[in-house]
Amino acid sequence: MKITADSIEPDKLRDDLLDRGAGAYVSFEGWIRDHNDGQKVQRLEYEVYEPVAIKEGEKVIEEAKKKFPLLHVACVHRSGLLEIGECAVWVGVTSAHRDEAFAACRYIIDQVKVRLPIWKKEHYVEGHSGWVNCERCAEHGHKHSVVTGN
Amino acid sequence: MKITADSIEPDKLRDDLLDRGAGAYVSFEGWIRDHNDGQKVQRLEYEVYEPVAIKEGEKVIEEAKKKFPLLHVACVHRSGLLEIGECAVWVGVTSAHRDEAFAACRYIIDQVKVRLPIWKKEHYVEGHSGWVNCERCAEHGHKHSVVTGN
Amino acid sequence: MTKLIKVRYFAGFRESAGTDEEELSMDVSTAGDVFAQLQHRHGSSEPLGHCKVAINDEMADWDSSVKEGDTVLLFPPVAGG
Amino acid sequence: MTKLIKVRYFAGFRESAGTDEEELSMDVSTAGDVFAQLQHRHGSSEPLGHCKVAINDEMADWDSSVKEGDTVLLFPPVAGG
Repeated sequence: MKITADSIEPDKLRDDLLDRGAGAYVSFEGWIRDHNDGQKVQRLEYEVYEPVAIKEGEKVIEEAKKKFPLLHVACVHRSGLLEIGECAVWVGVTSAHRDEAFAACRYIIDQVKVRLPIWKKEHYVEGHSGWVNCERCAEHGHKHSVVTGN
Repeated sequence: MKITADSIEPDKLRDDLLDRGAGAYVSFEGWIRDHNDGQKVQRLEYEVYEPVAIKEGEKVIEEAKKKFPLLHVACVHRSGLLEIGECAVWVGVTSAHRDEAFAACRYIIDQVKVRLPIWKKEHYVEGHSGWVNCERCAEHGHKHSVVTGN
Repeated sequence: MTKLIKVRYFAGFRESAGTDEEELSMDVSTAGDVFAQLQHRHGSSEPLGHCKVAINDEMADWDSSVKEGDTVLLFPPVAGG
Repeated sequence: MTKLIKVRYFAGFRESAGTDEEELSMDVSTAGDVFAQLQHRHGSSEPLGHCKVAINDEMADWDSSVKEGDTVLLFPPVAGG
Protein backbone atom coordinates (compact mmCIF):
# COMPACT_ATOMS: atom_id res chain seq x y z
CA MET A 1 0.00 0.00 0.00
CA LYS A 2 1.42 3.33 -1.05
CA ILE A 3 0.17 6.90 -0.75
CA THR A 4 1.70 9.36 -3.20
CA ALA A 5 1.45 13.02 -4.09
CA ASP A 6 2.87 12.25 -7.56
CA SER A 7 1.11 10.99 -10.68
CA ILE A 8 0.25 7.30 -10.64
CA GLU A 9 1.93 5.41 -13.50
CA PRO A 10 -0.08 2.22 -14.03
CA ASP A 11 2.27 0.74 -16.63
CA LYS A 12 5.24 0.82 -14.23
CA LEU A 13 3.17 -0.51 -11.34
CA ARG A 14 1.92 -3.33 -13.56
CA ASP A 15 5.45 -4.42 -14.40
CA ASP A 16 6.18 -5.05 -10.71
CA LEU A 17 3.48 -7.74 -10.73
CA LEU A 18 4.85 -9.79 -13.64
CA ASP A 19 5.23 -13.48 -12.78
CA ARG A 20 5.90 -16.57 -14.88
CA GLY A 21 3.16 -18.38 -12.97
CA ALA A 22 0.55 -15.68 -13.58
CA GLY A 23 -2.21 -16.30 -16.11
CA ALA A 24 -4.38 -13.35 -15.16
CA TYR A 25 -3.81 -9.69 -14.39
CA VAL A 26 -6.73 -7.48 -13.38
CA SER A 27 -6.34 -3.79 -12.66
CA PHE A 28 -8.71 -1.12 -11.45
CA GLU A 29 -8.16 2.61 -11.77
CA GLY A 30 -10.32 5.31 -10.26
CA TRP A 31 -10.24 8.43 -12.41
CA ILE A 32 -11.41 11.95 -11.60
CA ARG A 33 -14.77 12.41 -13.37
CA ASP A 34 -15.93 15.80 -14.60
CA HIS A 35 -19.25 15.37 -12.80
CA ASN A 36 -20.72 13.88 -9.64
CA ASP A 37 -24.31 13.78 -8.50
CA GLY A 38 -25.32 16.15 -11.27
CA GLN A 39 -22.69 18.77 -10.41
CA LYS A 40 -19.83 19.76 -12.73
CA VAL A 41 -16.54 19.04 -11.01
CA GLN A 42 -13.44 21.12 -11.73
CA ARG A 43 -10.88 19.34 -9.57
CA LEU A 44 -10.63 17.17 -6.49
CA GLU A 45 -8.60 17.45 -3.34
CA TYR A 46 -7.64 14.30 -1.43
CA GLU A 47 -6.78 14.48 2.22
CA VAL A 48 -5.08 11.31 3.43
CA TYR A 49 -4.02 10.49 6.94
CA GLU A 50 -1.05 8.42 5.89
CA PRO A 51 0.00 6.51 9.04
CA VAL A 52 -3.41 4.87 9.38
CA ALA A 53 -4.22 4.74 5.64
CA ILE A 54 -1.09 2.68 4.97
CA LYS A 55 -1.68 0.32 7.92
CA GLU A 56 -5.33 -0.19 6.99
CA GLY A 57 -4.46 -0.64 3.29
CA GLU A 58 -1.91 -3.33 4.16
CA LYS A 59 -4.57 -5.04 6.25
CA VAL A 60 -6.96 -5.05 3.27
CA ILE A 61 -4.26 -6.53 1.03
CA GLU A 62 -3.48 -9.24 3.59
CA GLU A 63 -7.19 -10.08 3.82
CA ALA A 64 -7.38 -10.39 0.01
CA LYS A 65 -4.36 -12.72 0.00
CA LYS A 66 -6.02 -14.92 2.61
CA LYS A 67 -9.33 -15.03 0.78
CA PHE A 68 -7.95 -15.70 -2.70
CA PRO A 69 -4.92 -17.59 -4.11
CA LEU A 70 -3.01 -14.57 -5.47
CA LEU A 71 0.50 -14.11 -6.72
CA HIS A 72 1.00 -10.36 -6.37
CA VAL A 73 -1.09 -7.43 -5.21
CA ALA A 74 -0.46 -3.71 -5.03
CA CYS A 75 -2.46 -0.58 -4.36
CA VAL A 76 -1.53 3.09 -4.69
CA HIS A 77 -3.67 6.07 -3.69
CA ARG A 78 -3.06 9.72 -4.53
CA SER A 79 -3.12 12.61 -2.12
CA GLY A 80 -3.43 16.34 -2.81
CA LEU A 81 -5.03 18.21 -5.67
CA LEU A 82 -6.10 16.21 -8.76
CA GLU A 83 -7.39 17.39 -12.10
CA ILE A 84 -10.13 15.80 -14.23
CA GLY A 85 -8.88 12.61 -15.88
CA GLU A 86 -6.12 11.93 -13.37
CA CYS A 87 -5.82 8.54 -11.71
CA ALA A 88 -6.72 8.76 -8.00
CA VAL A 89 -6.32 5.11 -7.10
CA TRP A 90 -4.83 2.04 -8.75
CA VAL A 91 -5.21 -1.63 -7.75
CA GLY A 92 -3.37 -4.44 -9.55
CA VAL A 93 -3.63 -8.17 -8.93
CA THR A 94 -2.06 -11.22 -10.55
CA SER A 95 -2.99 -14.86 -10.09
CA ALA A 96 -2.91 -18.15 -11.96
CA HIS A 97 -6.57 -17.87 -13.03
CA ARG A 98 -8.91 -14.95 -13.64
CA ASP A 99 -11.68 -15.74 -11.13
CA GLU A 100 -9.56 -14.83 -8.14
CA ALA A 101 -7.89 -11.86 -9.86
CA PHE A 102 -11.27 -10.23 -10.56
CA ALA A 103 -12.64 -11.05 -7.10
CA ALA A 104 -9.56 -9.80 -5.24
CA CYS A 105 -9.26 -6.59 -7.25
CA ARG A 106 -12.89 -5.83 -6.53
CA TYR A 107 -12.53 -6.70 -2.84
CA ILE A 108 -9.54 -4.41 -2.44
CA ILE A 109 -11.02 -1.33 -4.09
CA ASP A 110 -14.32 -1.77 -2.22
CA GLN A 111 -12.55 -1.98 1.14
CA VAL A 112 -10.10 0.82 0.38
CA LYS A 113 -12.99 3.13 -0.42
CA VAL A 114 -14.80 2.57 2.86
CA ARG A 115 -12.02 1.85 5.37
CA LEU A 116 -9.02 4.06 4.70
CA PRO A 117 -8.89 7.54 6.28
CA ILE A 118 -9.10 9.37 2.96
CA TRP A 119 -11.43 12.27 2.22
CA LYS A 120 -12.14 14.08 -0.98
CA LYS A 121 -13.33 17.60 -1.45
CA GLU A 122 -14.91 18.34 -4.80
CA HIS A 123 -14.35 21.78 -6.25
CA TYR A 124 -17.25 22.57 -8.56
CA VAL A 125 -17.21 24.59 -11.76
CA GLU A 126 -19.80 26.90 -10.16
CA GLY A 127 -17.22 27.90 -7.54
CA HIS A 128 -18.27 26.17 -4.35
CA SER A 129 -16.83 22.97 -2.93
CA GLY A 130 -17.83 20.13 -0.65
CA TRP A 131 -16.53 17.07 1.16
CA VAL A 132 -17.84 13.91 -0.43
CA ASN A 133 -19.34 11.54 2.04
CA CYS A 134 -18.67 7.83 1.99
CA GLU A 135 -20.44 5.55 -0.45
CA ARG A 136 -22.20 3.62 2.29
CA CYS A 137 -23.52 6.82 3.87
CA ALA A 138 -24.70 7.90 0.44
CA GLU A 139 -26.93 4.83 0.34
CA HIS A 140 -28.72 6.31 3.33
CA GLY A 141 -29.51 9.44 1.34
CA HIS A 142 -26.79 11.41 3.09
CA LYS A 143 -24.40 12.66 0.51
CA HIS A 144 -22.77 16.07 0.49
CA SER A 145 -21.90 18.46 3.23
CA VAL A 146 -21.36 21.41 0.94
CA VAL A 147 -19.16 24.24 2.12
CA THR A 148 -19.77 27.35 0.06
CA GLY A 149 -17.30 29.98 -1.02
CA ASN A 150 -14.09 27.96 -1.40
CA MET B 1 -11.90 -6.06 -31.59
CA LYS B 2 -8.42 -6.50 -32.94
CA ILE B 3 -6.29 -9.54 -33.68
CA THR B 4 -2.56 -8.92 -33.81
CA ALA B 5 0.65 -10.85 -34.36
CA ASP B 6 2.61 -8.09 -32.55
CA SER B 7 3.13 -7.55 -28.82
CA ILE B 8 0.14 -6.12 -26.97
CA GLU B 9 0.95 -2.77 -25.32
CA PRO B 10 -1.63 -2.27 -22.54
CA ASP B 11 -0.50 1.26 -21.66
CA LYS B 12 -1.14 2.53 -25.20
CA LEU B 13 -4.45 0.70 -25.45
CA ARG B 14 -5.51 2.18 -22.09
CA ASP B 15 -4.86 5.71 -23.31
CA ASP B 16 -7.42 5.27 -26.09
CA LEU B 17 -10.11 4.79 -23.43
CA LEU B 18 -9.49 8.02 -21.51
CA ASP B 19 -12.65 10.06 -21.00
CA ARG B 20 -13.46 13.07 -18.82
CA GLY B 21 -16.70 11.36 -17.80
CA ALA B 22 -15.02 8.12 -16.75
CA GLY B 23 -14.63 7.35 -13.07
CA ALA B 24 -13.61 3.73 -13.46
CA TYR B 25 -11.20 1.80 -15.67
CA VAL B 26 -10.95 -1.97 -15.39
CA SER B 27 -8.55 -4.02 -17.47
CA PHE B 28 -7.93 -7.73 -17.82
CA GLU B 29 -4.83 -9.30 -19.28
CA GLY B 30 -4.34 -12.98 -19.98
CA TRP B 31 -0.66 -13.89 -19.67
CA ILE B 32 1.14 -17.04 -20.78
CA ARG B 33 1.70 -19.13 -17.66
CA ASP B 34 4.67 -21.47 -17.31
CA HIS B 35 2.37 -24.33 -16.36
CA ASN B 36 -1.06 -25.75 -17.12
CA ASP B 37 -2.79 -28.78 -15.66
CA GLY B 38 0.41 -29.88 -13.97
CA GLN B 39 2.52 -29.68 -17.14
CA LYS B 40 5.41 -27.27 -17.65
CA VAL B 41 4.70 -25.05 -20.63
CA GLN B 42 7.50 -23.67 -22.78
CA ARG B 43 5.51 -21.55 -25.20
CA LEU B 44 2.05 -21.26 -26.73
CA GLU B 45 0.84 -21.07 -30.28
CA TYR B 46 -2.40 -19.28 -31.05
CA GLU B 47 -4.31 -20.06 -34.20
CA VAL B 48 -6.98 -17.44 -34.93
CA TYR B 49 -9.48 -17.49 -37.75
CA GLU B 50 -9.58 -13.73 -38.09
CA PRO B 51 -12.66 -13.02 -40.24
CA VAL B 52 -14.99 -14.73 -37.79
CA ALA B 53 -12.98 -13.90 -34.61
CA ILE B 54 -13.28 -10.18 -35.34
CA LYS B 55 -16.99 -10.36 -36.20
CA GLU B 56 -17.76 -12.42 -33.09
CA GLY B 57 -15.58 -10.20 -30.89
CA GLU B 58 -17.44 -7.10 -32.10
CA LYS B 59 -20.70 -8.86 -31.29
CA VAL B 60 -19.50 -9.55 -27.73
CA ILE B 61 -18.50 -5.90 -27.31
CA GLU B 62 -21.89 -4.72 -28.56
CA GLU B 63 -23.62 -7.07 -26.14
CA ALA B 64 -21.56 -5.66 -23.25
CA LYS B 65 -22.48 -2.11 -24.27
CA LYS B 66 -26.16 -3.04 -24.27
CA LYS B 67 -25.98 -4.78 -20.89
CA PHE B 68 -23.95 -2.09 -19.08
CA PRO B 69 -23.69 1.72 -19.29
CA LEU B 70 -20.13 1.92 -20.63
CA LEU B 71 -18.09 4.73 -22.09
CA HIS B 72 -15.39 2.84 -24.01
CA VAL B 73 -14.47 -0.78 -24.58
CA ALA B 74 -11.67 -2.47 -26.45
CA CYS B 75 -10.29 -5.96 -26.81
CA VAL B 76 -7.12 -7.23 -28.50
CA HIS B 77 -6.08 -10.86 -28.95
CA ARG B 78 -2.70 -12.16 -30.06
CA SER B 79 -2.06 -14.72 -32.77
CA GLY B 80 1.05 -16.79 -33.44
CA LEU B 81 3.80 -18.00 -31.14
CA LEU B 82 3.93 -16.54 -27.61
CA GLU B 83 6.55 -16.96 -24.91
CA ILE B 84 5.96 -17.30 -21.14
CA GLY B 85 4.92 -13.98 -19.61
CA GLU B 86 3.60 -12.47 -22.83
CA CYS B 87 0.14 -10.94 -22.93
CA ALA B 88 -2.23 -13.07 -25.03
CA VAL B 89 -5.39 -11.03 -24.59
CA TRP B 90 -6.26 -7.60 -23.23
CA VAL B 91 -9.69 -6.19 -22.37
CA GLY B 92 -10.18 -2.58 -21.23
CA VAL B 93 -13.41 -0.90 -20.15
CA THR B 94 -14.25 2.58 -18.88
CA SER B 95 -17.49 3.77 -17.29
CA ALA B 96 -18.75 6.36 -14.83
CA HIS B 97 -18.84 3.88 -11.93
CA ARG B 98 -16.90 0.73 -11.12
CA ASP B 99 -19.75 -1.80 -10.89
CA GLU B 100 -20.38 -1.82 -14.61
CA ALA B 101 -16.67 -1.64 -15.52
CA PHE B 102 -15.91 -4.81 -13.54
CA ALA B 103 -19.01 -6.61 -14.81
CA ALA B 104 -18.43 -5.70 -18.46
CA CYS B 105 -14.73 -6.57 -18.41
CA ARG B 106 -15.56 -9.95 -16.94
CA TYR B 107 -18.38 -10.53 -19.43
CA ILE B 108 -16.15 -9.75 -22.39
CA ILE B 109 -13.24 -11.99 -21.44
CA ASP B 110 -15.59 -14.87 -20.54
CA GLN B 111 -17.37 -14.64 -23.90
CA VAL B 112 -14.18 -14.13 -25.91
CA LYS B 113 -12.73 -17.29 -24.41
CA VAL B 114 -15.64 -19.51 -25.36
CA ARG B 115 -17.00 -17.96 -28.57
CA LEU B 116 -14.16 -16.73 -30.75
CA PRO B 117 -12.53 -19.18 -33.20
CA ILE B 118 -9.17 -19.18 -31.43
CA TRP B 119 -7.18 -22.25 -30.53
CA LYS B 120 -4.03 -22.64 -28.52
CA LYS B 121 -1.43 -25.34 -28.73
CA GLU B 122 0.77 -25.71 -25.70
CA HIS B 123 4.36 -26.71 -26.27
CA TYR B 124 5.61 -28.47 -23.16
CA VAL B 125 9.10 -28.43 -21.69
CA GLU B 126 9.14 -32.23 -22.06
CA GLY B 127 8.96 -31.85 -25.84
CA HIS B 128 5.42 -32.80 -26.79
CA SER B 129 2.54 -30.44 -27.50
CA GLY B 130 -1.23 -30.39 -27.43
CA TRP B 131 -4.27 -28.38 -28.38
CA VAL B 132 -5.97 -26.97 -25.33
CA ASN B 133 -9.66 -27.64 -25.25
CA CYS B 134 -12.21 -25.05 -24.31
CA GLU B 135 -12.88 -24.17 -20.68
CA ARG B 136 -16.47 -25.34 -20.82
CA CYS B 137 -15.44 -28.70 -22.25
CA ALA B 138 -12.82 -28.91 -19.51
CA GLU B 139 -15.62 -28.78 -16.96
CA HIS B 140 -16.88 -32.01 -18.47
CA GLY B 141 -13.55 -33.66 -17.75
CA HIS B 142 -12.43 -33.37 -21.37
CA LYS B 143 -9.25 -31.37 -21.48
CA HIS B 144 -6.28 -32.13 -23.70
CA SER B 145 -5.97 -33.83 -27.02
CA VAL B 146 -2.23 -34.26 -26.81
CA VAL B 147 -0.27 -34.67 -30.02
CA THR B 148 3.15 -36.12 -29.33
CA GLY B 149 6.44 -35.40 -31.04
CA ASN B 150 6.06 -31.71 -31.95
CA MET C 1 -29.38 -34.42 -52.74
CA THR C 2 -25.71 -34.18 -53.56
CA LYS C 3 -24.08 -30.74 -53.29
CA LEU C 4 -20.63 -29.41 -53.89
CA ILE C 5 -19.42 -28.10 -50.51
CA LYS C 6 -16.11 -26.54 -49.53
CA VAL C 7 -15.03 -27.56 -46.04
CA ARG C 8 -12.35 -25.79 -44.00
CA TYR C 9 -10.60 -27.34 -41.01
CA PHE C 10 -8.95 -25.59 -38.07
CA ALA C 11 -6.46 -26.54 -35.36
CA GLY C 12 -6.90 -30.18 -34.31
CA PHE C 13 -9.37 -30.84 -37.13
CA ARG C 14 -6.81 -29.73 -39.69
CA GLU C 15 -4.35 -32.17 -38.17
CA SER C 16 -6.73 -35.12 -38.23
CA ALA C 17 -7.99 -34.27 -41.73
CA GLY C 18 -4.41 -33.80 -42.94
CA THR C 19 -5.50 -30.73 -44.95
CA ASP C 20 -6.89 -27.29 -44.21
CA GLU C 21 -9.58 -27.41 -46.85
CA GLU C 22 -11.23 -29.73 -49.35
CA GLU C 23 -14.08 -29.61 -51.81
CA LEU C 24 -16.50 -32.47 -51.45
CA SER C 25 -19.63 -33.70 -53.10
CA MET C 26 -21.89 -34.49 -50.18
CA ASP C 27 -25.44 -35.68 -49.62
CA VAL C 28 -26.25 -33.35 -46.71
CA SER C 29 -28.94 -30.89 -45.69
CA THR C 30 -27.51 -29.33 -42.49
CA ALA C 31 -24.13 -28.31 -41.06
CA GLY C 32 -24.58 -31.14 -38.57
CA ASP C 33 -24.78 -33.64 -41.44
CA VAL C 34 -21.46 -32.31 -42.78
CA PHE C 35 -19.87 -32.74 -39.34
CA ALA C 36 -21.19 -36.26 -38.91
CA GLN C 37 -20.00 -37.48 -42.31
CA LEU C 38 -16.55 -35.94 -41.94
CA GLN C 39 -16.12 -37.18 -38.39
CA HIS C 40 -16.59 -40.66 -39.78
CA ARG C 41 -14.27 -39.98 -42.73
CA HIS C 42 -11.45 -38.52 -40.61
CA GLY C 43 -11.89 -40.72 -37.55
CA SER C 44 -12.24 -37.77 -35.16
CA SER C 45 -13.95 -38.41 -31.83
CA GLU C 46 -14.64 -34.82 -30.80
CA PRO C 47 -18.31 -34.59 -29.73
CA LEU C 48 -20.36 -32.18 -31.85
CA GLY C 49 -21.52 -30.39 -28.70
CA HIS C 50 -17.98 -29.13 -28.03
CA CYS C 51 -17.49 -27.82 -31.55
CA LYS C 52 -18.78 -24.85 -33.52
CA VAL C 53 -19.55 -24.19 -37.14
CA ALA C 54 -19.60 -21.22 -39.47
CA ILE C 55 -21.03 -21.04 -42.98
CA ASN C 56 -19.47 -18.53 -45.38
CA ASP C 57 -17.73 -16.77 -42.46
CA GLU C 58 -20.91 -16.37 -40.39
CA MET C 59 -21.38 -18.33 -37.18
CA ALA C 60 -24.13 -20.89 -37.72
CA ASP C 61 -25.99 -23.63 -35.87
CA TRP C 62 -25.63 -27.34 -36.46
CA ASP C 63 -29.14 -27.40 -37.91
CA SER C 64 -28.47 -24.50 -40.31
CA SER C 65 -29.05 -25.68 -43.85
CA VAL C 66 -26.14 -26.01 -46.25
CA LYS C 67 -26.52 -25.28 -49.91
CA GLU C 68 -24.52 -25.88 -53.09
CA GLY C 69 -21.35 -23.81 -53.09
CA ASP C 70 -21.30 -23.02 -49.37
CA THR C 71 -18.07 -22.99 -47.41
CA VAL C 72 -18.50 -24.83 -44.12
CA LEU C 73 -15.93 -24.03 -41.42
CA LEU C 74 -15.48 -26.69 -38.77
CA PHE C 75 -14.21 -25.34 -35.46
CA PRO C 76 -12.92 -27.77 -32.84
CA PRO C 77 -13.32 -26.67 -29.18
CA VAL C 78 -12.10 -23.07 -28.93
CA ALA C 79 -9.72 -21.83 -26.22
CA GLY C 80 -9.00 -18.14 -26.55
CA GLY C 81 -7.22 -16.01 -23.97
CA MET D 1 -12.51 10.76 35.84
CA THR D 2 -10.89 13.66 34.04
CA LYS D 3 -8.09 12.83 31.61
CA LEU D 4 -5.81 14.86 29.41
CA ILE D 5 -6.61 13.77 25.83
CA LYS D 6 -5.19 14.98 22.54
CA VAL D 7 -7.83 15.09 19.81
CA ARG D 8 -7.07 15.32 16.08
CA TYR D 9 -9.62 16.40 13.49
CA PHE D 10 -9.69 15.59 9.79
CA ALA D 11 -11.43 16.96 6.69
CA GLY D 12 -14.88 18.33 7.56
CA PHE D 13 -14.27 17.87 11.28
CA ARG D 14 -11.21 20.09 11.09
CA GLU D 15 -13.32 22.73 9.38
CA SER D 16 -16.09 22.66 11.98
CA ALA D 17 -13.61 22.53 14.88
CA GLY D 18 -11.57 25.34 13.35
CA THR D 19 -8.36 23.54 14.30
CA ASP D 20 -6.62 20.29 13.41
CA GLU D 21 -5.78 19.32 16.95
CA GLU D 22 -6.37 20.32 20.55
CA GLU D 23 -5.52 19.05 24.00
CA LEU D 24 -8.50 18.73 26.27
CA SER D 25 -9.20 17.73 29.80
CA MET D 26 -12.21 15.43 29.44
CA ASP D 27 -14.34 13.28 31.66
CA VAL D 28 -14.64 10.30 29.29
CA SER D 29 -14.15 6.56 29.36
CA THR D 30 -14.60 5.56 25.68
CA ALA D 31 -13.85 6.97 22.25
CA GLY D 32 -17.61 7.34 21.79
CA ASP D 33 -17.72 9.64 24.83
CA VAL D 34 -15.05 11.84 23.21
CA PHE D 35 -17.07 11.99 20.00
CA ALA D 36 -20.31 12.87 21.82
CA GLN D 37 -18.79 15.66 23.89
CA LEU D 38 -16.98 17.22 20.93
CA GLN D 39 -19.97 16.93 18.62
CA HIS D 40 -21.82 19.07 21.15
CA ARG D 41 -18.90 21.48 21.51
CA HIS D 42 -18.39 21.96 17.77
CA GLY D 43 -22.01 21.76 16.72
CA SER D 44 -21.40 18.97 14.18
CA SER D 45 -24.39 16.86 13.16
CA GLU D 46 -22.55 13.93 11.57
CA PRO D 47 -23.99 10.69 13.02
CA LEU D 48 -21.43 8.59 14.89
CA GLY D 49 -22.35 5.57 12.75
CA HIS D 50 -20.91 7.26 9.65
CA CYS D 51 -17.63 8.14 11.33
CA LYS D 52 -14.54 6.22 12.41
CA VAL D 53 -12.02 6.60 15.18
CA ALA D 54 -8.38 5.72 15.77
CA ILE D 55 -6.45 5.85 19.02
CA ASN D 56 -2.70 6.44 18.82
CA ASP D 57 -2.75 5.68 15.07
CA GLU D 58 -4.56 2.35 15.44
CA MET D 59 -8.12 1.95 14.20
CA ALA D 60 -10.42 1.56 17.22
CA ASP D 61 -14.08 1.05 18.07
CA TRP D 62 -16.36 3.63 19.61
CA ASP D 63 -16.44 1.59 22.81
CA SER D 64 -12.64 1.33 23.01
CA SER D 65 -11.47 2.86 26.27
CA VAL D 66 -9.46 6.06 26.28
CA LYS D 67 -6.74 6.69 28.80
CA GLU D 68 -4.72 9.69 29.98
CA GLY D 69 -2.32 10.86 27.28
CA ASP D 70 -4.05 9.08 24.36
CA THR D 71 -4.39 10.74 20.98
CA VAL D 72 -7.91 10.28 19.64
CA LEU D 73 -8.29 10.75 15.87
CA LEU D 74 -11.79 11.61 14.71
CA PHE D 75 -12.50 10.59 11.13
CA PRO D 76 -15.59 11.96 9.37
CA PRO D 77 -17.14 9.72 6.68
CA VAL D 78 -14.31 8.49 4.44
CA ALA D 79 -14.45 8.57 0.64
CA GLY D 80 -11.32 7.15 -0.92
CA GLY D 81 -10.88 6.32 -4.60
